[in-house]
Order: sequence, then structure tokens, then C-alpha cells
Amino acid sequence: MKIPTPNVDWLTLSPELSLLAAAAICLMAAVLVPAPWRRGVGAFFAFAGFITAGIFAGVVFDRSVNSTLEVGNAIVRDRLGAFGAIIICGSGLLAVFVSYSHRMRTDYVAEYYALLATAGAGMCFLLQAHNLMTLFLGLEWFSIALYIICAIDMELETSLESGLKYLVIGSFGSAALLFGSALVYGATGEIDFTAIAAAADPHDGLLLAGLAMILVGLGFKASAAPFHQWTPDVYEGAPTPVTAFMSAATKATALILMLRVLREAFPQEAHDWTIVLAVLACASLAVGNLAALVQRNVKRMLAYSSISHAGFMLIAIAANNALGARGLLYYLIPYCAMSVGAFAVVAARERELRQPVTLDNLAGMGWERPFLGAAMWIFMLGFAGFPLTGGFVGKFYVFAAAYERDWIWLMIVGVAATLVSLYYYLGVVRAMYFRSPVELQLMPAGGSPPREVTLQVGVALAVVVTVGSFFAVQPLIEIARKAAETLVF
Amino acid sequence: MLGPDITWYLAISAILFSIGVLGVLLRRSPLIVLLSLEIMLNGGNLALIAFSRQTGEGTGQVFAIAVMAVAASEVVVGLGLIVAMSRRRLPLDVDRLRSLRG
Amino acid sequence: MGNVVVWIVWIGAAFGCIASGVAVVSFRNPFYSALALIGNLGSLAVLYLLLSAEFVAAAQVLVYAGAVMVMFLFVIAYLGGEADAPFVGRHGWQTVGAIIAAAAIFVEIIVAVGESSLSHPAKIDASFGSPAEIGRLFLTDHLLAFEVTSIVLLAAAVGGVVLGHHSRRFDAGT
Amino acid sequence: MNDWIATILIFLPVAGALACFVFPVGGNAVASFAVLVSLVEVGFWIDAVTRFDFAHGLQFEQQASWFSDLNVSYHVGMFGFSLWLVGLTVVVMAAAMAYAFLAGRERPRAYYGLMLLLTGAVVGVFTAQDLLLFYVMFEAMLIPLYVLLGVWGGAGRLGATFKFVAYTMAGSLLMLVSIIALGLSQGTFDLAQSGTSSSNWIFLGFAAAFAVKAPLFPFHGWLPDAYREASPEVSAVLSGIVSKAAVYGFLRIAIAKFPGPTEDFRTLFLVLAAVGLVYGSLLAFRAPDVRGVIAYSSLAQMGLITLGLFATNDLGFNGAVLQMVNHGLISATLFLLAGAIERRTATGEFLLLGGMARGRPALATLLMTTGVIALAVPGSSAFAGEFLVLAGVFQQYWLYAVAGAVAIVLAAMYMLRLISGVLHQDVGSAVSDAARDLVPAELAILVPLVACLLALSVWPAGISEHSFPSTTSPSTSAPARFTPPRTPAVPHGSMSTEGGISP
Amino acid sequence: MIAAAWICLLAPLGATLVITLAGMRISGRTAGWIATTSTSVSFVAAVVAFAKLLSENPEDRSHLSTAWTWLGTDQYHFGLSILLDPLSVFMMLVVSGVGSLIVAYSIGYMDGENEERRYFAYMAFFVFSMLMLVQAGNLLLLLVGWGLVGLSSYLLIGFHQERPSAIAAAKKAFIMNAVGDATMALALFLLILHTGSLDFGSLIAISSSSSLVINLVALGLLGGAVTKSAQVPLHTWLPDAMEGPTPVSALIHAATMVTAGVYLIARTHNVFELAPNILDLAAGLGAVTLLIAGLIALVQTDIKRVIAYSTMSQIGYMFVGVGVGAYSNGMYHLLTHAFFKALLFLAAGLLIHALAGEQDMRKMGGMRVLMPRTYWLFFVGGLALVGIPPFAGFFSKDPILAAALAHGTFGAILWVAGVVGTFLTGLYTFRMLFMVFWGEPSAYAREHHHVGPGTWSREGPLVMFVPVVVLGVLSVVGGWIQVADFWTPVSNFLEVSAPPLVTASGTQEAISSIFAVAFGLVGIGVAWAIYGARRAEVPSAPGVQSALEHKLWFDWLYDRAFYRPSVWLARALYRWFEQPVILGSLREIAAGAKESGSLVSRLQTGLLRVYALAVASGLAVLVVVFISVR
Repeated sequence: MKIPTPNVDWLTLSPELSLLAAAAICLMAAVLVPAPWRRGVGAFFAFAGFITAGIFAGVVFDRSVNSTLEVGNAIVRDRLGAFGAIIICGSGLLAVFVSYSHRMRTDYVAEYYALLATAGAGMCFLLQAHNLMTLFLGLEWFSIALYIICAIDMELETSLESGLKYLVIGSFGSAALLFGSALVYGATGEIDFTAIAAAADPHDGLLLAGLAMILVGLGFKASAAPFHQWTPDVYEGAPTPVTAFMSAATKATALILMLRVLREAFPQEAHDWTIVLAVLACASLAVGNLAALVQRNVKRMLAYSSISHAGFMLIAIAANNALGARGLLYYLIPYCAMSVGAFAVVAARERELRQPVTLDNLAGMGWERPFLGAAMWIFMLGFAGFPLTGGFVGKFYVFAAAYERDWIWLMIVGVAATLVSLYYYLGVVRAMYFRSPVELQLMPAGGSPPREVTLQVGVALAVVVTVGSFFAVQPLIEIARKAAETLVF
Repeated sequence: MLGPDITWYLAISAILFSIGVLGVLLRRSPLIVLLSLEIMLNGGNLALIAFSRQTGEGTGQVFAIAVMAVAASEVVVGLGLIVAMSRRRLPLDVDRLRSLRG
Repeated sequence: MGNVVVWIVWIGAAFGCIASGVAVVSFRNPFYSALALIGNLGSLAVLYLLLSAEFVAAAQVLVYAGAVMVMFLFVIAYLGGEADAPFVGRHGWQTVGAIIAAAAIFVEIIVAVGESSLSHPAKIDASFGSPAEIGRLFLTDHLLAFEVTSIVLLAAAVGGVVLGHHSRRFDAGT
Repeated sequence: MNDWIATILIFLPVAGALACFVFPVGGNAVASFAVLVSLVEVGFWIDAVTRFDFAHGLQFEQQASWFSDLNVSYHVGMFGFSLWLVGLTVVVMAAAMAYAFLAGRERPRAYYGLMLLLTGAVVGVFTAQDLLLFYVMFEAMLIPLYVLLGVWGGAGRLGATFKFVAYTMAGSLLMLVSIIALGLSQGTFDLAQSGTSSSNWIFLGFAAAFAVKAPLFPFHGWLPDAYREASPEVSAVLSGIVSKAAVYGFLRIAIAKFPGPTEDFRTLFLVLAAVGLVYGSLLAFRAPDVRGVIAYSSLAQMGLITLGLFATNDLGFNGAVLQMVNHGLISATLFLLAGAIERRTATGEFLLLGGMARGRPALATLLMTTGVIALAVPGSSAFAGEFLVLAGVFQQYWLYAVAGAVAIVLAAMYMLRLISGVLHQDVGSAVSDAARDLVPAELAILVPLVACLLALSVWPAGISEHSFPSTTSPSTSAPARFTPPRTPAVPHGSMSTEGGISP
Repeated sequence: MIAAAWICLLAPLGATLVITLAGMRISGRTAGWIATTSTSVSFVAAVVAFAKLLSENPEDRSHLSTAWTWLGTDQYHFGLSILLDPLSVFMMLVVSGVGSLIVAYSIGYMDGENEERRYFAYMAFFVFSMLMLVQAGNLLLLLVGWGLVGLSSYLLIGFHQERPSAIAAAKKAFIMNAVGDATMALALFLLILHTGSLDFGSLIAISSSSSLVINLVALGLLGGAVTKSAQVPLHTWLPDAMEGPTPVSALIHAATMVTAGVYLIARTHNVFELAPNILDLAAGLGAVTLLIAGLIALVQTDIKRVIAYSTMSQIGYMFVGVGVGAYSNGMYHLLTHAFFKALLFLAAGLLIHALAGEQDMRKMGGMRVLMPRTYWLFFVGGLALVGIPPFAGFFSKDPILAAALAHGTFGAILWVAGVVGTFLTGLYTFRMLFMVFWGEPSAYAREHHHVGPGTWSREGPLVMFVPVVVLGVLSVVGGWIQVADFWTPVSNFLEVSAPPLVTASGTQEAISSIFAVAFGLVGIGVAWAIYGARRAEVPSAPGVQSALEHKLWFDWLYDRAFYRPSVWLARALYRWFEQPVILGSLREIAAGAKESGSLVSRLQTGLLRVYALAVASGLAVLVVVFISVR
């Protein structure tokens, strides 16, 4: 029997394949390379993998003016996916820089990089998903990789705890997503996004219930309230470079995916999901910001801040217009850089102090480590949406999208949330600069800090992106616009 | 279709899903939580296969098989975690995993 | 006649399914729970057969109930007494909430299904659900899903190795 | 259309700031570098003044697209009034930095870098001709201020900083909402190209931001703490120029772009301003320390300026602009003097001060001169400004001017209390003989400021007649012409503008 | 001529700047000479201007010169302009003339003071301000001068800045004058609104406005005039102002500044004539003031305060004069008053200087013996003040009374008050004279009367004494330049600027003169009986005496009605509004936010099952929403 296998467009898959190749090399390195070299080899190939994947994604972006379905219509080759892949590769790249300095151990280090690359590949794949099955598989692909690297610092109780929590709640969300997919499949008989949109009866209860469950699954990944509760625990417990990667890449993936799924598969149900997303956005903003107010642990605080940013970006999706779409895509660029950068600084401080970073032991850091301090300052300002960082333009776009949707109340909520957020973002600056360690009688960890060139390079790159995206709005928004053109509004 | 209307199959699937939810929400042993997650996934699988039968095309079944693989993966990772925890003499009780909170 | 047999089988499978499911979440000992899950998977396989999904049913029994659950049982056995865990949480409201939530989800799905106008099942030919058909789908339309599944499994395997590896450095008691 | 002067004025200090941050040099070197940059900045401003054509509106324009997606551009340019406020900024910043040099600040590289950054941001606010650029600069001011207040402030700086940021950001975020609404509804964010709007809530968003930043009563909760806890030169900058950014916003955006809402809400703002004027004066009268008096008098002065702006007539606008410059110079000088006093006595409390005039003629002369100008003694530039403002608002409703008149008396009361409390009567317990007179370096900073005030007193029309383009003069291009909406000033129409007085 | 006027205006300002900038590099005496020279230059310039003006046709004697637009907008322009007309030249002469005499006197008086330089800078600045006031070409500049004289007055009253009473008096003077400035400013706003100009020439344009507007404008201007000229009820600052050095009292609080109100009314007579009620009010206030001040002066023991009250009283006469429309009479009295009041103050200054700063008359006595020349000069001043012919006061005061008599019924009342006032004047003036100079020298006087080094005589250095003599001469001959009804060059000169509303008949002049002189003499007689010859006891009326000693409780009233309530209000606002509401609200909001934050944070229990429950509940709710909202 001759089976007509589908044509495989290798270029479409090139980012994933580069990363998988990198992962494979790392895995082999874990076995073949002598232990002392594993760290370097693993990091180098992960680095190379992310670079190559990013370049390929750029090529895909360049060559995919029109979106085409590939490999049996399972995935789509379009600029949205490529854009997402670039962001993920960028985050991954930064995460590798952070990891290299942070992960000094040799056991499982190659596996670590392999899994990091695998997770990146999964995300890239997920962003190309064009049916419910690839959606589910892609989601699980990167989730499983992440579960593992969350728990990879097994000597730390918190790392294991975070891994287990992530696994259980993540699987719970996946199960909901799966059941929702099944219901949608049942209601329309299709799993392909565009086919679902074509076949859907927007008033079908089954379809809507399925949509609700899919939203739960996606909202979980984006850590939107009330599906956010894993976030602080996992972010705090996971190794900091992993947290950095997760907070940037996972969120980017989940939000772009949400945009794609909702726009491609459920455009007719927009009257429902826009409202629901707006409410979820408000809930996320409220929960994230309020809880962050009282945090002392910086990682945890940043975790809550990522929840609130999920709220901001959900506003862009809820706005359901082209402005919101490109606003979201633009927002992700500085957001990911700031996020990785901020966690990178935390990682540096963590290594210096050998204990979890709190607002108290950040004291004086701004003066002791001028570069990291200034960078953290910039990241915090970016999170808070101050000008001179891309975070400002991102928020500007998000609010503009809400205005275009005539949801002024949503703008006001966003504004109020921003206001609250200032307290804790600037609280970090306050902790770093306004108090001196002398005042607090804090004992420094002793000795000169290890030279962390790669980490500093990573932080510097993040700063460049954070600040650069403010000045280079035009080219970036143009890219975002092209990427968002995939979706029809 | 053999047996009753698809609705009944879906009812079974919904019950399974709910039982799985209950298990996750109620049980403190991570092992049983993992098992409950399996039940949830199986509820989804049943729905997929029922719908596949309903529409008469095999996608749902393929989906179900993929889900099985994924479920297996989750179990592997979950069990690995549990083993690692027990090695660390951590309590196998999700209610006592509270060092991360607030 | 055949119909009656089918009905009996269906009812038996459905009942077995639900009962074993309940058993999984209610046994105190995870070992029994795991065994109950095997029963659950078996009953499900029967239902799959009734839905003309022979290959899935087979896979269910072989892979799932066979391989996966055996691994489960091994781990439970390995953990021994540690695997025992208290039944439910301390907080009453949590239990109540859990039951309400689960019941709500159930009712909602039922309502959604009931409201939906599910047409009559499609006519199917004999090859539906056969290994050949599934294999064809895996190699054509869902080639990528097939490949990805393998990657997921591979990643999980690596995870299993990493997490389950016996490392002296961080073992308890050292 | 393409004149670099505005851009230079914005980015020269920014470049200086980056240089401060990057090059590891010693404290004195960096301080002198910063002062030098600020003086060069003053030089560029003088160049701008000499080239400015006061008969016309917007000049020194430069425009470059920032993101054409939403028609946002980097568009800078200056009106007559912007020019004066930019001048105020560069002069006060130069004085502030020179003062800091003198007083000595820890971590000088960070300090002077931030001060220079602040200079650029404030100049940016006054020159921005694009809504979003305006907002960017408006917020960019906050970043250095936050640190300047939080790091180099007094003991209560943390609370003061928090209040300052919370208040101002609450306002400016509402402004962001309004900017988005206005920009999207107009299709462009360019201030020169966009038309007017009649939306009340957009107007209120802007007004909220400016009311908080100025601050207007009752949004001044941040003011007393911030002005007390900041180091003197930062207080000088805060009350001298940052507050002007807010009232400038009223003029350039809230009033210019929203003639209808301005009309509708005029009474509200006039009442708030008048209440603030009297309220601030009363509280200044009871404030127990030098800075408290200056702080609350700033509140009162902001009320006065707002009165002028919302009079929305020729007299009011010109008076407000004049008063902005006046108050900027006055409060900067007073805060620097307060700093000089605090450096000598380690306190600003009237209970512990007194009798400093004896043996300290320079201090006494400068404080007395600035003080009497601050209380708007007739003949001073502050009097000129107040006169125009009140004459303008009188045309709206007489009661506002009466409130202003009451405030004149109260101003005399609190300012004389300050002067006497520091200079006169028995020598305070904190005043020792070791507290010397102002040293030449301090004089070199303060005398130019006072000289500016005296020069303005001689010719206040230099500003009040050169802030807005003459309504009769031809204009080069339509968007280059911004004249705030004017209401007929004289009901009878029998007014003669010359009256035989002018040559 | 205009150049002379500008020189006149700017010379003292130049002196101020020179003295200030020179600082410690010049001696106090040099500073004194610089100031004296500059004021003398002013005087010479004023004389030149006066001569030039005289040489012109009376109709053409008005010159406006604008240096530049001082304050302006697109529609309004207020020039930095000076007006040279008879009225202003008249005032320029008075101010610069008397000013230069007094500044010269100060060189001696202030000799050895700690901060002479500051003093002379202030003095020169005052002369500049006063000249600015009188030369102002429009109301805005007039207000500028108005405020600046208030400022210099403040500075000079508080010259002894270590004395709390001096500082308090200075502040009081300034703040009360600020009230007057404020009412004037309000009047100016009205004028701008209704005429669009502040030019004196266009004041008449106000006539087209409603009478309410005109009355309000006039009232506002009158407020300024009343405050500056220390008329009831805004007079309380003047007696306290005697805390300043005596030459200051002579120059500012007797000769020039306090009479500015009179000048203002004469200058803006166009407005006042359109508001006759307000003009009557001015006259009425003048009458009340002259009586009240005369009464209070009776019980004062401080020599300078007595003279201060007499100043108020005399300005009351001037107000009556301009109030009934006899502008030139009022102005003429202003001139003579400047002479004899400055004389009295400077003579008192000689006394005080000789007695080491003592001002209490009860500690003096018998000074005739110790300082005979001073006594005679004082005596001349006293007679001029009371208005005994042929001294200056007689020729200037009686026409005012005559004009009042010509003003109808209201005028008659004013006239009665004026005549009674003459009696009081005689009484308090000679009470002071007898108390100070007659009798035996008191122990205190003997003890403290010292002869300073380098003095010309027992009475003071030459530089002090010469100006007093000059003023003494002027107090005699100053009255001879105008004899009502017969020879009126002053009135003729001034009438171009301010034509009078009333003209007294010869009969009225005669009646006024007779009554005034008679009452004055009676007053002197009573004073002689009680204080000179000690033939009679001081009439005992404890209630009245107490009332007068408390200055009719004006200060008390203002304290209770204005000062304390505003202090109370300021405190109450701070305590009950600023602190809890404005400063506290953010704290409350922040605490609330943190509270809810910790609530959310508490929900984050760390319990896996709770998280799952949240997801499940969210799922349930979401599905319900989706199914129900279609």
C-alpha cells in the first residue's frame, strides 16, 4: 500500500529542528564528554541552537508573506509563529547566558541545556500549531521539559516542590484543555483551527463549553488569574535561570497562542471571550499587583508582577482588534527582555549572597554593583511602564487598543493597576539604592563576587532590548504588524 | 454505533473527568493525584473517541493515542519527582509541601 | 439479541469504569488505587471497542494498563510505606468546594452536551478504527503529531533519568 | 522647520549625564563638568533667545517620525512662553548643580548625572510638540527626581518619595489615558497638527495630572514632605521648575486643546485655585520652619498661576507665564537660601533661628530681597505677574481677585514671618558665631538668580509681552500658530490699548 | 526738563545701589554723604524741573515720558513712565527737599550706629520710592511707588532688627499697608476692566460705567489712601512705627509718605468727583481721625508718639481739605506740615539723641535749660502746628476749614470738627512742650544728657542742627507763599492738575481763621495751666483716660477680629484638614492596598489542592459564563 506521506517543508520546522539538534548534541555530550567540559559544551550548543533557531525563524518570517499550511495542515508557516519563535529564541539565548553563570554544577548540566533547548523547540512548535492536537502536543512538549528543569536542582526542597506543583497543576490545566478540545472537536467535527471557525455554530453550548475549557488551559499557561496560583510558587522555587526563561518564553508563547487560537478558531465567539478575557485581565491585574505589594522575596514579587503583566497583555487580546494584536506582539519584546534581565540580576545577587534574594538583602546593591543595579533599575522602570523603556510603549499600545475597543473602563483598571505596581517596582529601586547596607547592618557575602561575564552580557542585551525597543518603535511595530497580519480582524 | 447514544458515552466521560477532578482536589498523596490526573485525561480520551465515532473519521482516535503517550510522559516525570522527593525524605503529602507560599 | 449483549457489555463497562474511578480516588493505599486504575483503563478499553476504536482499545490495554501502570506499581512498591498518605485535606470547606466544583463541571458538561444538537452517528466502514487506518492517519495527516509524541516521550524519559537517578550527593541521610 | 536648538537643549544634558555615568572620574571633576554643561546649556538658550522671533508662534521646530503607526513623532519646538520656561529651567538647574557642587554630594557621578538627565527631561517637557513625547518627558522627569529625592534626601525621604511618586503617577497615568484618547480620536499625536476636542473626560484626565503635579489644592498631599525632605537644591528644582511643567501643561494642552471643557470647568478650577491660594497662604503662615513656609507658599503660588491660566484671557495668560518664571526663580532662590541656612545651623525651625542678620549682611540682603519679591511687593516682578493674573481673573469674576487680594495680605504675613524668624530679633539657639555669612561661592550662585529677578522687576514686559505671538502679526504657517483661545476682555469694547502711555 | 525729572527719580536709587554694592568698603559716614548728595541732586533736579515748568503756559504743564513698557500684554500696555505736572513737581520738591535735609540730619543722628550703611541705603531707597510714587505716570506705577514706600517704611521701622518691638511694628505697618495696596489693586482691576487703561488721563473714561463701579473704584483708592495716611480705621500702624529711628519718623511718618493719601486723592480726583459719596467719606474719615488722634495724643507719654498722633490729626485736616474738593489747600497743608512736622520730629530727635535714646516725656523736663536752641526750634514748630499766625500752619490749615465751611451742611460738621481739633492740637502740643522743656531738669535728664564727641554744641552735631534750623525757618516763612484770598500762587500752580470744587468766600476764611486761632490759643492756654504753670490738675475721667490710653481699643479689636482668627484658622486647617485629610488620605489608601494585598497573599496558601480548586472553580464559572452568555 502506497501511503502518500505529506510534503514536509523543512524550513518551517527549521527552528524546532535546530533546537532539537542542539538538544541532541547536549544529550550526547552528557554521555560522551568528560564531566568538567559538559557545562561549557552544553551551554555552547544550547547557545548555538537558540541562535540558529532564531536566524531560521527570521528567515521564515522573511519568506512567509502569506501563511501556508504545512505537513498535513498540522502546522502553519506564517509570520506570527516566526515572530513568536524569534522572541522565544531571544529569551532562550538570554536564559543560556544567565544559566551559564548560575549553573556551576556539572551534574545534569548538559541535560539541563538539552531540556532548555527542547522546551524552546516545543514553544516554537506550539506557536505554529494549527490544530487542536498539535496544540495539545506542543503544550505538553514544552511543559514536560519545563517540569523537569524546574525540579532539576534536586538538592533544594523548593525546587522539587515547585516541580511537583507545576506538574500537577499543569497537568490539571492540560486535562481541561484536552477535554475542551474534545468538546470542540465534537461540536464541529474538526480540529483544524480554520475549519473549526468555518464549521462552528457560535451558539452551540458544546462548542462554548469547549472554548471555555481551552481558555482555562491557555490562561493557565499565561498565568492569568484565577489560574495563576502556581506561578509564584513555581517561579520562586525553580532555579532562577529557569524562572527567567519561563516567565518570558512561556508567557509569550501562551499569549501569542491565545491570540492565534481565539482569532483563528473562534472569531465568531468573540462576543463571549472578549468580555471573559477582559474580566480575567482585571482579575490578574488586581491579584498580581495587590499580592506583589506585600512580597519580600524578589523572585516571588516578580512572579506576581508577571501575573499582572499577563493581565495587561490580556487586555490587548480582549480588545480583539489589529491594534491590540500588534500591541501585544510589541509588548512581548521588551517584556521578555525585562523579565529575563530582572531574574538574571536576581540570579547574580543570589549567587553572591547564597540565599534567596529579598528586598532587605538587595540593600545597597545599586552602589556595590553599579551595572547590575542600573540594569535592574531599568527593568523595574520598564515593568512599571515608564518612558525610556519599551514597557511604556507596550502599555501605551495596550491601552490604545482598549480605547479603540471603547473599553475605557478597562484602560482605567489598567491605569490603576499600573499605579499600584509602582509601589513594588520602585520598592526594588528603593531597596537597592535608598538604603545602604551600613544602615541595615547587613553582612555581605564576603569576597569579591565571581566574574559573571556571560550573565552581564545577558543583562546588557536585555537592557539594550528594553531601552532600544523604546526608541526603535517604528521598526519593531512594523514587524509586529506584519506578524499580526496573519490574523484577520 | 454500538450501545447507547453518544450522549451516554459523553456522560461517562464527564463523570470520569469529574472524578479525576475530585481526586486531584481531595487527595493528599501525590501518587493518587497523579492517578486522578490520568483519569481526567482518560475522560477526555473517551470523549474524543466517542466524537470520533460520531463524526466517523479517525482524527479523534489519533488524538487519543497521542494523549496516551503524553499521559505516559507525565506519569514518568511525576513519578520521577516523587521518587526524588522520597529520596530527600520529603513528605509525600501535598498538603505539607508548603515551603513556597504567600 | 446482539443488541442486548452490547447493552449489557456497555452497562458493565460503564459501571466498571465509574466504580473503578471512584475506587482510585477513594482507596487509602495508592497501591490499590493503581490497581483500580488498571481496572478503569480496562473498562475504558471495552467502551473504546464499542465505539469501533479497536486500535486504541488495544493500545490502551497494552501500553497504558500494561506498561505505564506497571511502572506505577513498581514505584509504589519502591516507596513502600512512604506512599501512604492521609485521605483528604484538613479543611472542610476544601472538601465541600471540591465536590461542588466537580459536580458543577459535570453538570455543565452534561448541559452543554444535552443542549447541543448532536446529529446521528455517521456511517462508518469496517476499516474505521483499524490499526491500518490509524497508521495511515499517523503517516499522512498527523505525521507531525506522531513525531512530536516521540519527542515528548523522549523528553520525559530524559526527565525520568535525571529525576530518578540515584545520586549520592543529595541523597537523604548523607 | 529644522532647527537643532531645541534638540540640543534637550540632549546636551542627557549626553552629559551619560558621560557622568560612564566615565569614572573624581567628585570634583564630575561636578565641575556638570556645572560646565549646565552653563553651556544656558549659553545655547541665550542663543535661542537672540534668534527667536517674538512676533510669531511656534519656532525652532524639528520633527522626525517616531512611529508612524499611530502618527507619533519626535516633534520639538518653542513658543515664546516655552522659551522663557526653558530659560528658567537651564538657569535654575545650573544654580542647583553649582549649589550641590558647593555643598558636596555623595556619589557625585550618579548625582550629577541624574541632575543633568532631569535638565534634559524638563526642557523636553517645555519643548515637546507631540503628545506622547510630552508624556515621555513628563514621566522622564520623575525618574531622576525619584532617586534624587530618595537617595540624597533627609531622614524622612522614603515616605516623602513614596508620596511624591504615588501622587504624581496617579495623575500622569490618567493623563496617559487622555493622551491615548485624544491622539487616537484626532488621528495624530502631534500637538501642532491636532485640532481641539470637546470631550470633558479627556480634559479632566489631563487636568488631573497637571493638578497633582503642580500641585493644586487639594492634590498637594505630597508637597510638604517632598519639599522638606529633599536636599535644598532638589527642592529648588522641584518647586522652581518641575511644578512649572504642570502649569505649562495646563496652558499648552488642557486649555489650548479643550476650549469647550475649559469653559465648562473653569469655575471648578478657578475655585480650586483660589481656595488653594488662600489655603496655602494660611498654612504657610503657621508652618514652623523655613522650608514649610516656602512649600506652602509654592502651593499658593500655583493656585495663583492657575487662576491666571483659567482666566483664559490676555492678561491672565501673560501674567501666568510671567508668574511661572518669577515663582521659579523665587522659590529656587529661597530654597537655596534655606539650604545655606540649614548648612550653617543644621535646622530650619524658626524656634531655633533668629538674629542672623547681624554680621551676615550678604545673607540678610539676599534673603530680604528675595523675600520681599516673593511677597510681591509692588514693583517686583512677582507683583507684575500677580497684578496681571488678578486683573485677568477679575474679568471672570471679581471674587477670585478678592481672594487674590486676601492672599496678598497673607503673603506679606508669612513672608515677613520667615524673614524675621531667620534674620531678626534675638539670636536663635541654633545660630552660633561659627555660622558665617554667605561665602563668595554661594554668592556666585545666588546673586545671579536674584539679579534675574531684579532684571525682571525692571522689565516684566520682557516676558509678558513676549510670550504669545501678537494676534495681529502674520504667521508663517497655520500649525505654527498657537494662540490660546481668548475671551473678549472688555465688555464695553471701548478699551483703548495705548491710552497715551506707550511711546 | 524730563531729563531733570528722571535724574530726580533715579539719583537716590543710584545711591542705594552704590551703598549696597560697596558694602563694607565704605564707611557709614561716606554712605551718609552719598545718600545726602543723591537726594540733594534730586532736589536740584526737581527745582530745575519746577523752574522749567513755571516757564511754560499753565495749560501745557503736563509732560509724560515713557522709558519703556514696564508691564504689558498683547492688549494692554503699562509704561514705565513719569508724569511731570504741577502736582508731581510740587511733591517732588517736598520729598526731595525735606528728604535731603533729613538724610543730612541722619548723618549725625546715626553716627556710631552699628549698621549705618544699611540705614542710608534704605533712606535713599525710600526717597526713590516716594519720588516714584509722586512722579508715576500711571496708576500702576503709582501703586509700585506706593508699595515700595511701604517696603522702605517696613525696612526702616525695623531698622533695629534685634528689637522685637521694632520688628513687630515694622511687620504691622507693612501688613496693614498691604491691605491698602490690595484694595487699590482691586480698584485698578476694575479700572482695567472698564476703561482698559490705568493712565491718569483716561480716568475720566470711568464716567461711562455704572455708579456702583465708580464708587467701588473710588473706595478702593480711598482704602489705599486711608491706610497709607493712617486714617481711622486703618491707622494703628503709625504710632507703632515710631519704633524706627527718629529721622525716619520725620521723613516717612510725618513729612512725606503718610501724606501720600492726600496726593492720591488729588491725583485721582476725576474718579472721586464722580463718586461724591466716597469723597465725603474721605473727608468724614479725616475729621474723625483728626479728633480721635488729637484725643489720644493727650494721654501719650512717648514724645514721638505724641507727634505721630498729631501727624494723623494733621493728615485728617488734609483729608478734610481734599475731601471737600479743596485739593490745593490740602496739598498746601501737606507742604507746610512737612516743614513743621519734620522740624518737630528732628527737634525731638535732638532731644532723644542727647538723652541716649530716651523717649518718655515723664523722664524729661527742664530741657529748656539744657538745650535752649532746641527748645526754641521746638516752640516754633509747636506754634506752626497749632496754626498760630504768622507761622506756616496758620496759612495752610485755615483755608481748609474755610473750604469745609463752603461745602454745605456736611462741610459745616467738618468745620466744627476741625475747629475742635485745633483746640486739641494746641492742648497736646503744648502739653508736650511744657512737659519736656519746662520745669526743673529731671534727674534722668541730668544724668543722661551727654555731649557726644565732636559735637558742635550741647545740642547736637552741626550736621544735625543745621537741617533743623532750616526747617525752623521754613516753618515760619513757608506759610507766607500763600495767603488765602490775597495771594495764591500755590493754588494757581496746582489748579491745573486738580481744579478745586469749592471756593471759600472771604467771610468764610475770616470766620475760620478767627475760630481756629482762638481755639488753638485756648488749647495752649489750658496746656499752660495744667502742665506749664501747673495751676490746674489734670481733669480726672478714668473711663475716658483708659479708653484713650488703650487707643480706643482699635489694636485690641484688630487682634481679635483679624489676627487671632487667621492664626486660629491656619492652625485649625492644619490640624483638622491638612493633616488628616490631605496628608493622611494617601496613607490610608496605601494601607488599604497593602491590606488587600496581604489578603490575596494569604489565599496563596502553598496548598496544591487549593490551587487546583481555584482552577477548577474558575473552569466551572467560565463554562457557566460561556454557556449562559451567548
